[in-house]
Amino acid sequence: MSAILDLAAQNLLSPVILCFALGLAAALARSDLSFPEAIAKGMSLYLLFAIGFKGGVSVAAHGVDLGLALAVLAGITLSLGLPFIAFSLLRTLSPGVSVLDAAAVAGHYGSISIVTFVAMSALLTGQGLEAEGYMIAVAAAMEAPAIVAALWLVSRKGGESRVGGELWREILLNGSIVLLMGAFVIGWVTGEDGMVEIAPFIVTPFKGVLCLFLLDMGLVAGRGLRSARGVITPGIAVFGVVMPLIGAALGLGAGFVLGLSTGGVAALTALAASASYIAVPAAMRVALPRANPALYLTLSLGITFPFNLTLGLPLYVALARVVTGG
Amino acid sequence: MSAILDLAAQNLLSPVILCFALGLAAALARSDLSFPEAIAKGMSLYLLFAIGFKGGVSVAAHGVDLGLALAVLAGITLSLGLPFIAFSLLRTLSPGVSVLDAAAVAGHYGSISIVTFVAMSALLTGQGLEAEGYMIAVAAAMEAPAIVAALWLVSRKGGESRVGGELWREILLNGSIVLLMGAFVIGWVTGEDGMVEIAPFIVTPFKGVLCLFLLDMGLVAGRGLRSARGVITPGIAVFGVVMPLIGAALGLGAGFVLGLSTGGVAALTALAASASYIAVPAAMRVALPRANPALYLTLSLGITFPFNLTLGLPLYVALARVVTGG
Amino acid sequence: MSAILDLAAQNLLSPVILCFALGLAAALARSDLSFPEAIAKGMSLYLLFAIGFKGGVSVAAHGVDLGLALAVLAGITLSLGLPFIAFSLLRTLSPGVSVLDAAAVAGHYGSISIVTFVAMSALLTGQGLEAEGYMIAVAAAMEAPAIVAALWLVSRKGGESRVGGELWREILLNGSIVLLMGAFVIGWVTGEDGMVEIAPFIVTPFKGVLCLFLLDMGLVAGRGLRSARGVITPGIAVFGVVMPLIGAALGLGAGFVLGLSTGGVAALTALAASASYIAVPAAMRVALPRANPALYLTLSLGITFPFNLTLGLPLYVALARVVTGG
Amino acid sequence: MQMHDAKRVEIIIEAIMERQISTALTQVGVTGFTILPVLGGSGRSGHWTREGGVGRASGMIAVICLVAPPRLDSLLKGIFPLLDEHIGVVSVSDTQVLRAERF
Amino acid sequence: MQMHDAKRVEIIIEAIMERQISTALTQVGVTGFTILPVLGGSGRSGHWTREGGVGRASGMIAVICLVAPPRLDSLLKGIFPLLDEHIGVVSVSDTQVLRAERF
Amino acid sequence: MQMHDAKRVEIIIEAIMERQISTALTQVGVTGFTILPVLGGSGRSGHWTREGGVGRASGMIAVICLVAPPRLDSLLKGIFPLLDEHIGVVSVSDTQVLRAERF
Ligand SMILES: Nc1ncnc2c1ncn2[C@@H]1O[C@H](COP(=O)(O)O)[C@@H](O)[C@H]1O
Ligand SMILES: Nc1ncnc2c1ncn2[C@@H]1O[C@H](COP(=O)(O)O)[C@@H](O)[C@H]1O
Ligand SMILES: Nc1ncnc2c1ncn2[C@@H]1O[C@H](COP(=O)(O)O)[C@@H](O)[C@H]1O
Ligand code: NA
Ligand code: NA
Ligand code: NA
Repeated sequence: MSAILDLAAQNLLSPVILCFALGLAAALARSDLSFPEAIAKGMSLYLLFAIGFKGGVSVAAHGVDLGLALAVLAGITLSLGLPFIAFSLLRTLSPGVSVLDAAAVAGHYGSISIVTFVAMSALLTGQGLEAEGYMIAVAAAMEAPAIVAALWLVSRKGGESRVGGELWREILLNGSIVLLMGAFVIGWVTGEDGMVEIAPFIVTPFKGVLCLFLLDMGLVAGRGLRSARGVITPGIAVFGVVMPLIGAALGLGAGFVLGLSTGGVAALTALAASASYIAVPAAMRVALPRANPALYLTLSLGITFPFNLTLGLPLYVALARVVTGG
Repeated sequence: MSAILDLAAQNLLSPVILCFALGLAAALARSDLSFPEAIAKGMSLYLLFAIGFKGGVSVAAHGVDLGLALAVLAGITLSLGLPFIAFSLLRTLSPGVSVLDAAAVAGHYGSISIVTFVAMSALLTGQGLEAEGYMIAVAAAMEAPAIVAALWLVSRKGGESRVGGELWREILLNGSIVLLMGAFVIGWVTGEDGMVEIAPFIVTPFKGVLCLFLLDMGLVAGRGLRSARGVITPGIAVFGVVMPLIGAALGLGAGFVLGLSTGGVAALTALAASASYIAVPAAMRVALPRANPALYLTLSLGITFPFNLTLGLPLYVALARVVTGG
Repeated sequence: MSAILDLAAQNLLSPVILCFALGLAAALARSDLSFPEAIAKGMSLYLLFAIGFKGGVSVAAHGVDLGLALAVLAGITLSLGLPFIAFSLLRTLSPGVSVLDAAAVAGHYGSISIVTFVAMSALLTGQGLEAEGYMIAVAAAMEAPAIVAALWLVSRKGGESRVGGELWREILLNGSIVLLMGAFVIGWVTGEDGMVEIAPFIVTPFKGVLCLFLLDMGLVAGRGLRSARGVITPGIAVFGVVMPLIGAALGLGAGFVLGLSTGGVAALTALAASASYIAVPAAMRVALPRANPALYLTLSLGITFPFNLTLGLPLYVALARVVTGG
Repeated sequence: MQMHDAKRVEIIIEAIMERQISTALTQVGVTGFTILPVLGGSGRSGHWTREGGVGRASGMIAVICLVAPPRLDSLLKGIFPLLDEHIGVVSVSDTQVLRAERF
Repeated sequence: MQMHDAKRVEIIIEAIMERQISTALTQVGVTGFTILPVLGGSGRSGHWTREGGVGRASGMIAVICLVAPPRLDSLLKGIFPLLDEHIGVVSVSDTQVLRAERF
Repeated sequence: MQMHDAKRVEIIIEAIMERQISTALTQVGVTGFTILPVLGGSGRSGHWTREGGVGRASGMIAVICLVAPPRLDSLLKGIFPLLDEHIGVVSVSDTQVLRAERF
């Protein structure tokens, strides 16, 4: 227990988390501190490229076995299944939420937040626990299935969604998935040699960039919280904290069954616990335009993301240690 | 004397200053070289974050004593007092300048230019003279009081300024102050451990980023000079060079009285000598919209900033060495 | 022969080239992956600054002799002469192309692509073959003469071009030339000392930035190819591959005659083989607004650039090794 | 200078709809339009700003479309389905253009 | 398609005034507006450009506001104090909108 | 509030022409204009977008110019030579401004 608290305190006092807190506080205090949109996008492209490349290099180093395929399969299953749990839970905790809105939210919780994954990787590296390199592929594979589940939930309840070629393009050729997987493949192909060439760009300054990026995420989350105060009822807020814990429990179980390393179990737990705020919102605007974006964005970015970042991640690491005995 | 000239030559031939000169020359020759606004803002966010964080880490390392509080107090006093000197001096040197314009200019010279401070830090590091880490806090504390003094000058002369909640928010929750102080606190809290994590991002490449940023500043200053030629009379130009020297003298004295290190005295001298071109102009547009921005921006960015950067800084270091015997 | 193939394979599997391929593939598959314009410009400013500075430092280290002047002269001659060859070749291979369009294209092939030069430098560094530092000056000198040749071609054929002060400013004070040459001079003046200060910014992460930049170039090239499919006939496409080989042959010969090092010969070959897609297109929009930008941009960025990057560069290195016995 | 009557249609719509709106316009024969970036705004769904954001789910664009008056109706019919479902506003103003044959 | 008369107000004003103008508009009951970035311009105070700049003291924005005609007057009265003191221009054009109840 | 008739000229033209258009406007005595960035568009020369691009050869801007009606003709004559050669469109709308003496 005291180990968990230690890790939690250490996590809370890391520059990365403090930067997020600074952004959040500045936005809530209505400071005009802000990052240009282009800089925010540039940092996110950098992070996706770096994390994808590193994953690929690690797969090149450790070789690929059945584990990759099984882990991807497990990820897809979680992504498809979690929305059903999320849908029921949200409708139970806050019956006023419409079917459409609940389905849209559910899609977010089946899918993943790549920044949460990145923060978990940084935490694990600090602990000397590296996840399997192919967890990047698992992350990419978990992005989209949840969207399918959400649309199925809507149509089952007689709702209408605008599914067409445009939506599938949006989902599958989504810039962040393409960049993440593309960098993963490049890292895999070029291996350690490629890494030596570009490590001073993608490895050494990585954590510093992550700090600035999380500062910006704090600003965006804070602005969202401020303008969406009316939308979040207590029931909805509870959902934003309980749902990641449910996702975490299932991710933890899956990781254990798959026999992943301690780091791998923690990473899969974080993926299952996290909620999307880039890919799924964009898909939902196309597929379910009548669903309320203030609801799903505030829940995912304003409540679940900060919860995971601060308390969730150290808890998931501790649990992963327990189940793997690591 | 020859030591001063040596240092001045060394400063003038450093990449940082040559980059500024390149930008200035390119703009005056009407080259279309330009940086996107988002990149310029991104670089300034980086510099603020890096310099704030480093200051905080240094305070964590050296502990905090009465020195910090006294230095902050001295900074506030300088910031409040300098505008009165600047106001009288400008009205004497160029009697045609209106009360409103003179007060607006005065506010700029009481406040500080963080980039001048950063350039001074880079120069000091090269000389093996580090300023006290808490000089960052002094810099932040000197930003705002000058604005109050300027508004008081206007109202004393029967002028009208638009002071309201919006203005105080503009002044106190100003993005650059929040980022600088936020990073300072984070650096303080995380200390040397935090530094190790992000030094490859905020320390190693710092000087290179500063070069590109000053290149852009040169472009902006050159464009300003070109379009504001009519505004700057000889009297006004003289003010742009004499006022920083007066500020420097007072800063030097204050630093000496406080018993700061050689680097600390030099840094406080540079702060007092520098004029704001980010925070105060923005506050003046809100509070004194009828004051002429071409006047205060050209003076501060087109005359005083280049003067300090090229000749002022090495002079201030030399003077600090003399008074501290360092 | 097998050495050439080895080098080609090694080049094709380098992160830099794979990133370009990823961008190309993503754009052709109509993914929405994209870089903000400001980020793309920021990266190109970084690359120009870094490459110019490094060239200057290298000149400072090795001293300057007649070689520089002769190489610059050779570069200017190539830049002036190549457009005439390009003009005739294009009109022969594709007689339907108008005089105006052919002249505009010709101007591009006399001038150079700085990114091709940068990619060549990266390849050479990997082979332990550094080009002479002053090749940067040669590159800068080759940018503009080709534009003059193109305009002369138009007027000789009775066409009309809009030549005026604005055009000359566009050509000579062009932002990329000013930055490249400015950084070169700063590198020369500050030499090894300057390099030590900013190497962690302009040297260590260089290749990583180049990767991201080429990813973006791949996206832009792919979008261009997709939207300009109608413009490129087989004859025109053949020109896009044959013309760089002709340029390469002449560059190779010139480098041999000048007695450059192996790396220098390879660099000059790459310069002659490459086609402009920044400076010349901009000048052509001013001087020959009725020429079709889809033609020259697609040829230069969509065909010749990828050809040089993937197959051309290793071939040119191999040829340079053969002629210099290096 | 000879000017011709035309309509200036200004569509402020979610950025994510860029491709669909351009497809819809092309389908009704409108191939000329210009897209302006939007920094922020306010509407029934509250204030928003583009600053710092990464996702494409928030953020809007302004599409400006100059058309000959007879083509206005088919243009509006073409884009109406998108507008109905999505956040955004449309306004149509009278204007004048040079070289009518282009529009 | 049923269109309704409306006014299109275009306010070009200093970027630093963004918050104040939005407060002023909200106070007179206008909650719908869109903010476009401005790259540069020229006026009695000379040429300027946003390129390379860091501060918020220079730089302008364009605020576009579609309102029902009866609300135009209170809108103009609400923003006039800001315009009077600050650099900028306002223009008002007739336009037509779908779904009048929104404006 | 006293409003005055004016013309709103909107010129969508290649970014590379920014300097020339501003010179041309100044030469015919028009010193007030505002330049908006353009993200992308479509016309007879196809679709284009500014994303990821580095060069200044592609990319457009929108120049907005409010003028008193009597000055419209000389404005159009001044910019016509540029428009004729370059890609772009111009539209002129009736509008109303405060403080007519400025335009
Ligand atoms: N009356 C209006 N005038 C101009 N823009 C508007 C207006 N109403 C809404 N908008 C724009 O459309 C967006 C969405 O509006 P809404 O659907 O009302 O939330 C806002 O954020 C504004 O950018
Ligand atoms: N006649 C005009 N048409 C369009 N924009 C204008 C006009 N006059 C001024 N502006 C804009 O308002 C800004 C300030 O104008 P001024 O107050 O005249 O210096 C200029 O930089 C332009 O962006
Ligand atoms: N009818 C139109 N309405 C609005 N913008 C247009 C129109 N036609 C052309 N444009 C703009 O002008 C650019 C060049 O048009 P074009 O010369 O027809 O290729 C396009 O990319 C658009 O940005
Ligand atoms: Na999840
Ligand atoms: Na000062
Ligand atoms: Na060439």
